[in-house]
Amino acid sequence: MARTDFGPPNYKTMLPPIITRNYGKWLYHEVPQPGVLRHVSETGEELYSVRVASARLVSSDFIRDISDIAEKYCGGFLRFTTRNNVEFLVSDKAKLEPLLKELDEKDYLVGGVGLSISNIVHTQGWIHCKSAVTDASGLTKNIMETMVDYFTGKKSVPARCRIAVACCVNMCGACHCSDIAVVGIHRTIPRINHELASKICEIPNTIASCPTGAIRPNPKMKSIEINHDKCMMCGNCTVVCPAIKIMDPENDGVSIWVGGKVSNARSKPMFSRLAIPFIPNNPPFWPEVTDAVTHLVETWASNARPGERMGEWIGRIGWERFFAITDLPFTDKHLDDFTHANTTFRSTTQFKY
Amino acid sequence: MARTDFGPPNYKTMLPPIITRNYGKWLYHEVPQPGVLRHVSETGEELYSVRVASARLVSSDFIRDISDIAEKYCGGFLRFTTRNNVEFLVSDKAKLEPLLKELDEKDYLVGGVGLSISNIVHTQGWIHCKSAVTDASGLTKNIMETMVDYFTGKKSVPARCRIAVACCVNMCGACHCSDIAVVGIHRTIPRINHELASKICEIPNTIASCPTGAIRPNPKMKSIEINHDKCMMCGNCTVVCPAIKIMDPENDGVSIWVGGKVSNARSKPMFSRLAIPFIPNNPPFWPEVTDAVTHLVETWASNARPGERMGEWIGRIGWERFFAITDLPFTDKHLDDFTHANTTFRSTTQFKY
Amino acid sequence: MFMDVEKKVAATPLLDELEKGDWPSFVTEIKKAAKTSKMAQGLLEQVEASYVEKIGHWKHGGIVGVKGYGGGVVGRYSDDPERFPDAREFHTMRVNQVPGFFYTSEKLRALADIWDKYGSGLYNMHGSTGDIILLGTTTENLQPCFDALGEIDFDLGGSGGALRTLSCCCGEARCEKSCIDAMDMMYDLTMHYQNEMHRPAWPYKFKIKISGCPNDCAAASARSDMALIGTWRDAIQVNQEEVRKYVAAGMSMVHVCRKCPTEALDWDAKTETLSVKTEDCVRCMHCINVMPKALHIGKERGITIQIGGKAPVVKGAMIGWILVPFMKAEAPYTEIKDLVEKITEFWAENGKNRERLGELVERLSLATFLEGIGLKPLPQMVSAPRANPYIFWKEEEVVKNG
Amino acid sequence: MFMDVEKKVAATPLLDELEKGDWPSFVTEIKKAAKTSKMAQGLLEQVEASYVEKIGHWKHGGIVGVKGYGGGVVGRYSDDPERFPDAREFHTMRVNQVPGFFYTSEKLRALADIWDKYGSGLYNMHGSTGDIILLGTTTENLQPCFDALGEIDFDLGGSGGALRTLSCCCGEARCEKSCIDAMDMMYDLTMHYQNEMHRPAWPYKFKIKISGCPNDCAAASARSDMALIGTWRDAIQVNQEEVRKYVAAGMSMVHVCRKCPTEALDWDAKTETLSVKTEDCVRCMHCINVMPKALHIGKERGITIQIGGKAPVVKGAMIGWILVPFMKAEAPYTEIKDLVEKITEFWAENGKNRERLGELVERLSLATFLEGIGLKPLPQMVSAPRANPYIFWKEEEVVKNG
Ligand code: SRM
Ligand code: SRM
Ligand code: SRM
Ligand code: SRM
Ligand code: SF4
Ligand code: SF4
Ligand code: SF4
Ligand code: SF4
Ligand code: SF4
Ligand code: SF4
Ligand code: SF4
Ligand code: SF4
Repeated sequence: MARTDFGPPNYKTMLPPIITRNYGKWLYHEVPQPGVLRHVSETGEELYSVRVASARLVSSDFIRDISDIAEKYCGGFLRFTTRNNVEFLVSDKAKLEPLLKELDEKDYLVGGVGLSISNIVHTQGWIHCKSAVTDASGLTKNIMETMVDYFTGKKSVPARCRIAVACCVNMCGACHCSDIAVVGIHRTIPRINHELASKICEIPNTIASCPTGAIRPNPKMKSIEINHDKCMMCGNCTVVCPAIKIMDPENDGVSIWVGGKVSNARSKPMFSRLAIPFIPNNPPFWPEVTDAVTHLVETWASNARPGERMGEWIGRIGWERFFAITDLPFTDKHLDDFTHANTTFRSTTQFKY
Repeated sequence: MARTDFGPPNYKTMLPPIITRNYGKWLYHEVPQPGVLRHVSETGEELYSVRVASARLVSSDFIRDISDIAEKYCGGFLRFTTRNNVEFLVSDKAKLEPLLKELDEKDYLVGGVGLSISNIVHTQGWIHCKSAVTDASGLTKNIMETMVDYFTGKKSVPARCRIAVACCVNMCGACHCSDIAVVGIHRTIPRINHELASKICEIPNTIASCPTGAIRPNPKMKSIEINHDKCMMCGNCTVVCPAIKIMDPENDGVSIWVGGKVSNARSKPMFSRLAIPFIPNNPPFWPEVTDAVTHLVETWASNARPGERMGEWIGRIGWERFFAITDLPFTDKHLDDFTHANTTFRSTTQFKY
Repeated sequence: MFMDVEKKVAATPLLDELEKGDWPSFVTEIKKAAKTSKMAQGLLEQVEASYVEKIGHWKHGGIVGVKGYGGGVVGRYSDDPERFPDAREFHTMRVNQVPGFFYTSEKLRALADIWDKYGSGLYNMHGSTGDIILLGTTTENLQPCFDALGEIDFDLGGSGGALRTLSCCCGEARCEKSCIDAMDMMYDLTMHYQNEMHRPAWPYKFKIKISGCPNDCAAASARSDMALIGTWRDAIQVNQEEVRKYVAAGMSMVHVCRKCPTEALDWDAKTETLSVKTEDCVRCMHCINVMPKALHIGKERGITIQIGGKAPVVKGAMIGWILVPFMKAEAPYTEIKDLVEKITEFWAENGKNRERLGELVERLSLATFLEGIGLKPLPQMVSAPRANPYIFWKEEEVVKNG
Repeated sequence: MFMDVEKKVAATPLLDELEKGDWPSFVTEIKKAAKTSKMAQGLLEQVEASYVEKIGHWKHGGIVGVKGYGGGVVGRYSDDPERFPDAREFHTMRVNQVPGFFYTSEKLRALADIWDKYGSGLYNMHGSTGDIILLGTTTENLQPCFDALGEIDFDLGGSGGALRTLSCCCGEARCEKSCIDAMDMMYDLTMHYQNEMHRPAWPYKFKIKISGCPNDCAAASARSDMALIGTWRDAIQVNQEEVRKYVAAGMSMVHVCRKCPTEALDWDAKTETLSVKTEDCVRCMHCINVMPKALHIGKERGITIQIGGKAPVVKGAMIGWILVPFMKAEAPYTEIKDLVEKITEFWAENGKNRERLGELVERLSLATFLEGIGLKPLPQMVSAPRANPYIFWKEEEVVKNG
C-alpha cells in the first residue's frame, strides 16, 4: 500500500543557500525599484527578490517557464507569495538586471511590492466551483487589467490596497477583510423541485440548514417551501438538498465591499463593508465592475493621506462623507439587519451633513 | 367630574422676570466660584444661579424652607436640575453673598457645578419599589458623603464624573451610560412556590416572559421550573407571576460599572461597563461600596488628562491597563455572554501587557 | 395630635446613622415628615426593617388610579401590613413637573399644603423620568388629592403603556448653548399628547426627552425612545478676540484642537486665529464648551432626532440612534408631531407586548421600519454599513423567473 | 495526437477576449494546457458556455479519494456531461504546499511531469488555503497520481471536517520582522497532525495559519480558526543614528508619531531622539514598518494566539480574537500542541455539525469555553468588559438557600 502521512517536502531542502546562511538574520529591507525587494542580513549578504504577476490559474508550460528563468538567474530557486505572485530569489546581484530584462521581454509584469496594488486574492468561480455565482478568474483578469499601472508602480497609491474576489458569500478568498472586495451574490430565493425533493430531500436536515428558519415542510407535496420574507439567499440549503436550486443567471451578480484590512499596523483589523449592493454579471469584461473598482481606487488615492488605507481613510472622514465623495447611492441594502445590526446604528449626534 | 388633561403649569408663569427678559439671549457663562453660575445675556444683564445639594427624597418642610430662601433672595424663583439639585436664581447681584451666607449657616451644600462631582441620579430602592435589590437612597447618601469635597470644589477632578445608582437591573436611573454606576443585582435564580403557581400562574405568559427561554412547564406539579444554566437572574418572570420570588438577602447585592457617558462632547456616548461584579448589601453604610467608588474616582482623578472623563481615560489607556492600575480582579463575569458578546472580543494583536 | 404621633415612633437605629454627615439626609427628611404623618412613620419603620433584613417590603399594587385616567399613579402595598400598618397602602402619584423644573415658591407651597393633607408629605424632586413624585398616599385619598392638585394646575404624568412624562433641560431659559426652545417644545408636546399620556394604549412605555444641544443635559439619548436634541447646520460663530483672550489666559490651543473628534479645528499661532472647518465639524460641542465666551452655536438651528434609547430590560440597553439628522423645530412643531404619530402608529401595530421601540426596530430591521414610517435611508443613520453579505431582496426588485 | 487534439477545440469567442491585455491571462494558460489535454479543452468549452449563459456547470461530487485518506480531494462533475464530455469528471487534488511557498525548479518540473500524465495540466498556485491545487482529473487517475506524487514527496492537504492545510508567511527565511520561525512551526505542526489532516473526524473544517509578526502577511487572523502571530514582550530595538538618517532624508516624525495608536512614540526634535514607551506599545508594527533600518522587533519573542477567525457562513464573519496574549514558541512547540488538543477536543465534544470554533464559543460563551480548556480570563482577551447586567452565577458561587 502507498506511502501516507508523510507531509509536504521539507522546506529546508527548498531554500537557496543564501537564505539558509542568513535564516533569521535579516536586518532590514529596501525597495530599490518597483517590484524588487532588497533584504540585507547582519552577515552583510543581500538577497534580491523580484516579484512578478501570475494568473494563479496556470499551466505546466508556465511552471516550466518560470523554472527555466529561476535556473538561469536564481540557481533554480523561487517562491510564491500569499497573494499568488511569483518571486525570483536572486543572490547574485549581477544577475538582477539580466533577469529583469528577460522578464520584460517575456511580458512578465514586475511589481506588487510596497506601496502598490498587488495581485487579487480570488477563488474558483465557473472554473471549478458548484457554488459559483460569477467567475473569479474573469473578474480578476479584468480588474487587474485596469490596475496594471498601480501594480508596476507607474501610478502610486497612499498605502497598500488589497483587492479580493469571491464567487459566492462563502468568501473563500476571505474577502471580508479586504480594502476592496468583489463578492458574488444571489438576489432570488432558491427554487424547489418538489418532484425530486419528495424523493431525496432529508427534510429535517434541510430545515435545520437554514440560519433564518425560512424553510418549513410542505406536507401536501412531501416537500418543503421557503418563506421569501425570511430568506437571505445564503444558499446554505442548496448544499444540503440537491432538489433546491438557487442559481439564477438573470438576477445573480456581484456586490462590492470596501474598507477591510487584516494587518494590525496602526489600526486594528477591520471588516469590509457594503459599498455597492449589486452589479449584474456581464462577462467577458464586467465593465460596470471594473469601472466601480477604478472609481473607488482613484477616489481613495486622491483623497487619503499618505499611509492611510481605504478603511482608515473612511474611518477618518466618516461613511456619510465616503458616500458623498464617491457619489454612490446609500440604500436600504446598506442598513445592517443581521445579528449585530444595532451595533452599527449611529448612537450619537455626531455626523457630517 | 374633575378637570382632566390640562397638563403641567405653564412654564412661562414660573420664570423670574430676568429670564423672561433674556430668554434665548444668553451669550456665555462663567463659574465665578464653586457652585455658582454666572450667565451673561446679550442685553448685558446677568443671572447668578446657586446650586445646592438635595437628597431628592424630601419633605414638605424642605420644600417650604427652600421657598423661604427663594423669596428672601430670588423673588421666590428657583428650579431643580436634571440631577435633582436645587438652583436659586439670583437676579440681584447684591443678594448673592447674603444668600451664600445663609445657605452655609443652614448647612446647605453649595456645589456640583462645572468640574465637580454632582448629585447622584438614583432610584426608589427599599423606599418604594417592589423590585429593589438594595436601597438607592442609602447608597447615595453614603457615596456622596465621601464625595462632598468633590461636590463643593474643595477637591478637583479632571472632568465631570456622573455617578448613578439603580436598585435593580431595570436601571431606572439610566445608569447604563454613567461614569460610575452602582446597580443592584441578584445572584440566585427565582424560587417557585409551586403550590401557589399551580393556582395562579399563567404558565404560557410566564414562559414567554423569559428572555433566555429558561422556563419550562412542570406538568406534574401544574407549575413551571427554571433551568439554572439558562437563567440570567433578570427577574423579568417575577413581574409576570406572583408565585415566583427572586429576592435573596444573603446573595443579593450590588455591582459597579464604569466609563459610560451621555454627552456627545468630544467622544460619542458610551455604555458603562463592568468593573466589580458583586459587593454584598451591607447597610446602613455599605462601606465596601463607598471604598470601591472612592478608589475608582481617585484612580481616575490622578491618572486622567484634563478634560478626560472616566470612559475617555479608559479608552485611551485600554481596559487591560485599567484593571492593572485599579488592581481590580478580571473574572469570567467580565466576559460578555449576551447578544452582541463577540463584538467585545479583542480582534487584534494590539494589547498592553 | 402631634405628641400623640411622636410617641408611636419606633426606634430606627440603623437609619439614624444616616442622619449624620454633611450630605443631605433622606432619613432626616422622612423623620421631618413623620412628625406629622403616620404614613411617613410607617415608611420609616418598614425601611428600618429592610435595612435590618436586607430585603424590600413592598408588593405590586393592584390597579389604582383617578377618574378618567389610566395611569399617573403607581400602586404600592406593604407585604406585611400587620407589621407595618401605616405603610399598608403607599401609592405614588406622578405629577407632571413644570418644563425645565422652574417653580415659584408660591406654587411649591400650595403643592406642599395639598400633599400634607392627602399624603405622606414626602416627595421625590424629581423622579428619574421628570415627574414630581408624591410619595405615599392611600387609595381613598387619590381622587381628592388629584382634584385638589387640579385646583393649582398640577396634572398627572404618564405611567404604563403610554407616553411618559416628557422632560427637558433648561434650554433657552438659562443656557447660551440651546439651539431650540426646549421648554416650549416640551410644554407644547405635553399639552398636545395629554390623551396619549393619560390613557395607556401602547405596547409599552414611550419616552420623549429634549435637550437644547448635543451636551444632552437631559440625558435624552440614553433614556428616551425618542430624543430631540438641538443642533445647527451652518458654521460655529467664532469671536477671534475672545479666543485670543483664552489663549492669553493660558489655554493650550494644541490641547483644545487635539480633542476635536474630526480635526476640524486648527489654531494658527502666527496669525493667532482659530479656524473651524464647518464641513468637518460634527457639532460635538467640545470647543464651544471650553470657550463659551469665544465660540457660539451656529445660526441655522433645529434638532437631530434619535430613537430607541432605553435601559437594559430585556434585550439590552440601547443608546438612541439617529433617525432624522436635521429638522427645523419651530412652534407648533407640526413636523415633529407628524413623525411621532407615524412612529407610534407603526409601533402600536407591530410591537409585541412590552416591546420598546428600539427592540421592535431591531427585530424587524431598520430598513423595514423606515419603509413603514416613510423615511429614506441615510448614511447619517448608521456608523457604518453592513459587513455581512446577507442582503434581503424584494420580489419586485428582481426579474421574475420560473 | 497533438494535431488530433487541436482540431477538436471548439470556438471560445468570449474567453478569447480575455487573452488580450497586459495582465497574465488564465485563458491563455488553459489554452496552453488544452494543447495537450482533453480535460483542459473540456474545461475551456464548459467555461465558455458559462460565460455565454452566466451560470456555472458543475455539480457536487460524490465522495472520491485515495486509499487511506478521508480528504484531500474535491470531487467535481459537469452538470451536462453529454455537452461537455471532457469535463465529465474534474476532481481537484489539494496538495500540501511547501511551507513559505519555496520551491526548487527541479521539484516543480517533477510535479508538472506527473500532473501532465494524470491530470489536466492546470494548477492553482496556490489555493486560498495554501495548497497547490491540481485542477481536474478523473476518479480513476486519483490513486495513481497520488502514488506518483508520493514518489516526489508531495502529500495531500486537508479537506472536509479535518485540520486544513496550514499556511504561513515566509517568516525568518526572508523577513527581518519575523518574531518566530513561522515556516518551521508550520512544518512541525503539519507533520505532527498528519492524521487529523487526512482523516476528517471533526464537526467542520479547522484552520491554522501562522504569521511571523502582527503585519499578518498570511492573513491568519481573518481566515483561521487558530492564528499564531509572532510578537515580542520587551522593548523595540531602536538605532537612533538610523532614525536621524530617515529624518534627514525627509521623513516627518510628527506624522510617524501621530499614527502610533497609543501615543507610545515621541520624537524629541532638540536631542533628535525617538523614544518608545514600551509599556504603552501595542506592537502594531507601524513605526518598524516605516523605518525598517532604524527600528527592529524586540528580543524576547513568542506568539499571540487568536481564535475564531472565519468567513461569513453562516453566523457572520469573524476576525480571530485573542486567546493567549503571549506564549513562547520554540520547537517542538509542545505548549502550542497541548493547546490545539485541548481546543479541538472541546470543540469535537461540544460543536454541532458544521459549527466552526468561533461560532461554538459564541454560542456557549467565552467563559464556558475558557473553563472547558482550562484557561483563566484575561482583559487582553476582550476590547471591553460586558455592558449588560445579565451576569450568570454558578450555584457553587453563592450561599445555598431554600
Ligand atoms: C511576500 C509576502 C509574504 C509571503 O510570505 O508571501 C509579504 C511580504 C512582506 N510584507 Fe506583507 N507580504 C505579503 C502579504 C501580506 C498580506 C496578506 C494579503 O495581502 O493577503 C498582508 C495583510 C493585508 C491586509 O492588511 O489586509 C500584508 C501586510 C503587510 C504590512 C501591513 C500593511 C498595512 O499598512 O496595513 C506590511 C508593512 C508595510 O507595508 O510596511 C507588510 C510588509 C511586508 C514586508 C515589507 C516585510 C519585510 O520586511 O520583508 C515584505 C515585503 C513585501 C512587500 O513589500 O510587498 N506586509 N502583507 C506577501 C506578499 C503578497 C503579495 O504578493 O503582494
Ligand atoms: C443644570 C443642568 C441642566 C438642567 O436643565 O438641569 C446642566 C447645565 C449645564 N450643563 Fe450640563 N447640565 C445638567 C446636566 C447634565 C447632564 C445630565 C446628567 O448629568 O444626568 C449631562 C450629560 C452627562 C453625561 O455626559 O453623562 C450634562 C453634560 C454637560 C456637558 C458635557 C460634559 C462632558 O464633558 O461630557 C457640558 C459641557 C461642559 O461641561 O463644558 C455641560 C454644560 C452645562 C452648562 C455649563 C451649559 C451652560 O452653558 O449653561 C450648564 C452649567 C451647569 C454646570 O456647569 O454644571 N453639560 N449636563 C444639569 C445640571 C445637573 C446637576 O445638577 O449637576
Ligand atoms: C420612580 C422611578 C425611579 C425613581 O425613583 O425616579 C421609576 C420606578 C419604577 N420603574 Fe422605572 N422608574 C423611573 C424612571 C425610569 C427611567 C429613567 C427615565 O425615565 O428617564 C428608566 C430608564 C429609561 C427607560 O425607560 O428605558 C426606567 C426604566 C424602567 C424599566 C426598564 C425599561 C426597559 O425597557 O429597559 C422598568 C421595568 C418595566 O418597565 O417593567 C421600570 C419599572 C419601574 C417600576 C414601575 C417597577 C415596578 O413595576 O414596580 C418602578 C416603580 C417604583 C415605584 O414604586 O415608584 N423602569 N425607569 C422613575 C419614574 C419617576 C418619574 O416618573 O419621574
Ligand atoms: C479552492 C478554494 C478556493 C480557491 O480557489 O482557492 C476553496 C473552494 C471551496 N470552498 Fe472554500 N476554498 C478555499 C479556501 C477557503 C478560505 C480561505 C482560507 O482557507 O484561508 C475560506 C475562508 C476562511 C474560512 O475557512 O472561513 C473558505 C471558506 C469556505 C466556506 C465558508 C466557511 C465558513 O465557515 O464561513 C465554505 C462553505 C462550506 O464550508 O460549506 C467553503 C467551501 C468551499 C467549497 C468546498 C464549496 C463546495 O462545497 O463546493 C469550494 C470547492 C471549490 C472547488 O471545486 O475546488 N469555503 N474557503 C480554497 C481552498 C484551496 C486550498 O486548499 O488551498
Ligand atoms: S467562494 Fe463560493 S463559489 Fe467561490 S470557490 Fe468558494 S465556495 Fe466556491
Ligand atoms: S438560501 Fe439560506 S436563508 Fe434562504 S432558505 Fe436557503 S438556507 Fe435559508
Ligand atoms: S431600578 Fe428597579 S428597583 Fe429601582 S426603582 Fe427602578 S425598577 Fe424599582
Ligand atoms: S430571572 Fe429572567 S432569566 Fe431567569 S427565569 Fe426569570 S425571566 Fe428567565
Ligand atoms: S443640553 Fe445644551 S442647551 Fe441644554 S442645558 Fe445642556 S448645554 Fe445647555
Ligand atoms: S464642535 Fe466639536 S467637532 Fe465641531 S469643531 Fe468644535 S470640537 Fe470639532
Ligand atoms: S507577517 Fe511579518 S514576518 Fe511575516 S512576512 Fe509579513 S512582515 Fe514579515
Ligand atoms: S509598534 Fe506601533 S504601538 Fe508600538 S510604538 Fe510603534 S507605532 Fe506605537
